[in-house]
Amino acid sequence: MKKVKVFITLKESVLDPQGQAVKESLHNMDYKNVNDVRIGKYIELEIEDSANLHQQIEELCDKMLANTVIENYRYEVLEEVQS
Amino acid sequence: MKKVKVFITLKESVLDPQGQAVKESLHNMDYKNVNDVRIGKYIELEIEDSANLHQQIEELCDKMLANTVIENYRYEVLEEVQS
Amino acid sequence: MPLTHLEPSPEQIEQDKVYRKMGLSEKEYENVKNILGRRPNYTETGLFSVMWSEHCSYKTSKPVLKTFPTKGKQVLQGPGEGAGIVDIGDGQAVAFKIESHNHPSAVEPYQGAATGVGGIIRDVFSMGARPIAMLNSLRFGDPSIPRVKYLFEQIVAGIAGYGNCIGIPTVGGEIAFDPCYNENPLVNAMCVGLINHEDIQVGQARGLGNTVMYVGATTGRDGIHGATFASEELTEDAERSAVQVGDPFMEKLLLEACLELIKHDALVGIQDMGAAGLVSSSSEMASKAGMGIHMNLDDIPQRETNMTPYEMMLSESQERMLIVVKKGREDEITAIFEKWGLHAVTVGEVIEEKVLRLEHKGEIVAEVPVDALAEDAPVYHMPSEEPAKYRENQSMAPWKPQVENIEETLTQLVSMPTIASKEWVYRQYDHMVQTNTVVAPGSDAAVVRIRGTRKALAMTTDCNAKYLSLDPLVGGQIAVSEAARNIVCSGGLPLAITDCLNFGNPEKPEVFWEIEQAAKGMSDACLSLNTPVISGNVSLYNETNKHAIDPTPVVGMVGLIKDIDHVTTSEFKQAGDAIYVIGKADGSFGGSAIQLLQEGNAFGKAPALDLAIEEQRQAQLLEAIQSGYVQSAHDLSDGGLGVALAESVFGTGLGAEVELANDLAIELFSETQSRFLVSVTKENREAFEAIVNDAIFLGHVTDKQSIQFSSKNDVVTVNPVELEKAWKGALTCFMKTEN
Amino acid sequence: MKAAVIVFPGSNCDQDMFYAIKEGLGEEVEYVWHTETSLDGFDAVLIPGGFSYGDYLRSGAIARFANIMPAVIQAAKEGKPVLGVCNGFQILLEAGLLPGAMLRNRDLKFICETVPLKVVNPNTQFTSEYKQDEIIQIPIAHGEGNYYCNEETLAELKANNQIVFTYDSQNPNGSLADIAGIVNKEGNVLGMMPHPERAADLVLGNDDGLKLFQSILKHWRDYHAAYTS
Ligand SMILES: Nc1ncnc2c1ncn2[C@@H]1O[C@H](COP(=O)(O)OP(=O)(O)O)[C@@H](O)[C@H]1O
Ligand SMILES: [Mg+2]
Repeated sequence: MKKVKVFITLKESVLDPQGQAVKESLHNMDYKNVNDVRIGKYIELEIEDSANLHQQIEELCDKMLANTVIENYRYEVLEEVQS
Repeated sequence: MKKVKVFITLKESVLDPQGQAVKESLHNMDYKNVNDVRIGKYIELEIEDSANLHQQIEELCDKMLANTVIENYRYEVLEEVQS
Repeated sequence: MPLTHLEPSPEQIEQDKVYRKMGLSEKEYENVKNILGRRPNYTETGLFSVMWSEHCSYKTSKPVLKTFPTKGKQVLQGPGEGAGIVDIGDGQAVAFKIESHNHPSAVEPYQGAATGVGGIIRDVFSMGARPIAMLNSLRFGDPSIPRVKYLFEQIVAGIAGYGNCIGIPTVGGEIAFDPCYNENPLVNAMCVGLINHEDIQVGQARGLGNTVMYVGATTGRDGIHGATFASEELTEDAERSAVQVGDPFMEKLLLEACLELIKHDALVGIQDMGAAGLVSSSSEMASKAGMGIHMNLDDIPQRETNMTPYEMMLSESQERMLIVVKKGREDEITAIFEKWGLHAVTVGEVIEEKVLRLEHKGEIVAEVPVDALAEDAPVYHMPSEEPAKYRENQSMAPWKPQVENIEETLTQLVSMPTIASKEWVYRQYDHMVQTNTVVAPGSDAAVVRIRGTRKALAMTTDCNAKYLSLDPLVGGQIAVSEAARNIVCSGGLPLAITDCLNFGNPEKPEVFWEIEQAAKGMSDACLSLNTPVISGNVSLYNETNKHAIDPTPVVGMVGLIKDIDHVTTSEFKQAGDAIYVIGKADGSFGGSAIQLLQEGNAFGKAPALDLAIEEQRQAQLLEAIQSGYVQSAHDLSDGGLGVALAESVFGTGLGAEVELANDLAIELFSETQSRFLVSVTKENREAFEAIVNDAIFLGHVTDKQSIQFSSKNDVVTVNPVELEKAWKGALTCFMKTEN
Repeated sequence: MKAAVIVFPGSNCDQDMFYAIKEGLGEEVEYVWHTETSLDGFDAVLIPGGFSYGDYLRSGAIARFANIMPAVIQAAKEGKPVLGVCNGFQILLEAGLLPGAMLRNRDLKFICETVPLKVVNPNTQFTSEYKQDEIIQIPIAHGEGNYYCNEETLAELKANNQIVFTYDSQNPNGSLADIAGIVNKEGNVLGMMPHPERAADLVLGNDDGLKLFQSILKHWRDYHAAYTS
């Protein structure tokens, strides 16, 4: 069993309304030194190991977890977890 | 200028309906080897460095980015970014 | 390995008074020992503590609730089941109930409000009714306080998040702001459902040997002891583990599956797992049927590992139902749920002995009489005492406002958060889904048509707690009367009410007195207006730092509109129509909006109410509406005639010219009860006047954008466009300003 | 004409769509459960609004993998009219039947209200009963209706006249170029955030959406007449 961490972020070119809003309220709360906020998703998967694990993860991300029209993703495969 | 990555996850004991629904549909799509899915947030901040950077980040997370009643957070401070 | 060995033994529970922490008093613990004839173990102590909490047992409020009138020709199901049901003819009926989720919302506003909505929806569909509308009654503190703003924003978002997703329109409600709710917001959600008489279900575990099944979300450690938590005052370190997360998607599946299940003849009983989860649903179903239940906890679908019987039984995980089905028919039931992607599992059976027997890993871990948990929970008669504050208020000389500038005062009134437009809120609610919403939020009552008939339902929630803070008896009468006025103004005949009694700590004699008085007032009004109480909920201990909220018994009312053509809204329709007010202003200002505006707090006597007059005027107005004589109707509530007139003009592009008999400040701002603002076409004036005795002709709707008030010595003109801007923008403005 | 209303777990405007066809239009209509695999015998495919799969992950992200979706794609290829409203639009985007993606509303709040729309392209099989630039009042009810696509796609949408509806006077959600609804290049797949099915019954005070369904019917009749004569 592997633990996989997937990070999904909006592409640079896409406006992030949520990040914008958070940034603005941080500014209003006097955290003026926060220059940029981008909000994405963080997904943890537990997945049984297989020969083509990486291929499978990419398939999952491309097809379902991320919308590649607007999002990029990155992932890390972690240590074995006990099942 | 520092880049900060914040990972926000639901506490263990808190139900994750999103993760549940995604897991179920992955199973229906024949990705039966995905055993668990938990969905959280991934936030990237650009923040001007300061002496009490860590304290500030924690304050930000506690007050605004995470809902500590149901969520945990973790963060990493990354290399200098050009502003 | 079971973790029960970590739990205190029965002896330790007694010695260390562990039961106290769980909320049982010394006497109650002794009582439990007597019932069992032995010391209860940890699980059993937990079962009793939640079932005997105020939230589940109504132990202090029961004597008061018994005084409510609950009978009537129209009532098919009174209090005691998931929701009450009233007849609306043609074999159809309407099921409704209101419920509070105040404490959870104070801790985690989004999820607290969302799960409140989820819970009340389950109450309605577990009766077999299809939910057709939601309402919500909310109270917040001073909106300029950042925490209050946060609570407001998140609670509204939570209600929207759940209701929108599940696809039930949120069609109405009310919101008031007052500092007494600063730390203790009120979140009362009401659900209205439609049902055919033959489909009415009750939560009973009948039939020896029948199978007990569990369906819906898995059980986790969330919300353990939520019911006890709801029965205590909020403290800083309030139990945070009580937070539950709602899953409206799961509930939508559960709803559709259960409504299919209702039609199945293998179904015996069904009940949702609300407060106190598995304990209350199983013991109540068994107790009502005069049977017992044996449950094997190993079969409970669990989300977390190593859960103990105590944790499983007390968990308040959301979106779960317990059902009883005929033995041997389980597969048919499973198949229905499978279609919706849900897994129904067998967890126990109905037994003859009237006990709840729990098995876990091959051992019997608890065995308690079901009646002791459910119907025979203790009942307390609390001492009550008239508070000094009440006597003081009663003896005060009447207060009168000083008004220099009518336009300015009116602008200030319509900008008060309690009176201002609630569009900022209901814009976030899908109020149109199901395409039956004839009158959307913004008028008096919301109106939802019944497809395939000429009928429609009018619904509203109301309570002016300021009046109750001065005089809970009269305030209670007014709350019911105001709800009925809103129904009548929409063209409906009031049918029945549901209520949510939000009060402070009932152990204080002054608070208990308020509860009694309010209930008495509500009962009086229900009897006069023929609107029995068919369901309700009690939320006590709404206190922080020893400060109780104003008594806030929220009334939810549903009325029947016989013919969709009778639907009436509050705004003026066309220039030239005659404007009437029903009832004279008498200068009542105790607890009025203008008093709050000018003095910052409420004092004096609450406005007087004559229930006979109330009943008569409502009946006459309804008759006039049903006869087709009425163009618009609006009840006078917060802010009096001035505000009502302005609201009737807003959004129409029209204006008004009215002539008033007395001093303008009294005419426009007094909150004399049992009054209505009505417009009537020229042709119908005579016919209208013939029906409505107390109608006073005031003037006309005009096509000029101005509102003109005149009296013997005054003519005042107000610009409705500016006024409307102030009214519409007030809440948005509050929410936008940063602190 | 016989229309299919596709029902996913979590769809909640399925009935509204059903009644718009059955009562508003007076035509035949059936629900088709997401587990079905064929749409044979249907002349039009309607994907209703709601929260399929709770809108979890992203709206429409899970529904696009439902068993019925290959049949929807097939129907689109065959040139049958496919209409996706609100969540239906989001599903069409996720399925790649229409270009672009949805972001959360500009002010991050769910919005339910009736808004003015401009009919920018009345020359589609969904809009032929409207006039060029006609302003119609149609309800919206969504939290993620902020349409986005890249510049090339937008240029293409414009060049091919694929933008069918835009928000008039005020853009409620921040969508690119005020886009409220678009068709595919072939013109037989329409996705729109506003709900025409909520504006198809005068009892509710508005039937501005009815012409959209009438357009579909008219196109179907003309097409049939051409084939049968
Ligand atoms: N929380 C809410 N949710 C939905 N609609 C609301 C809410 N609060 C107020 N409204 C709507 O705003 C309108 C005005 O409310 P209110 O001033 O309380 O009316 P009234 O005084 O006639 O009872 C009503 O249509 C009501 O349903
Ligand atoms: Mg009213």
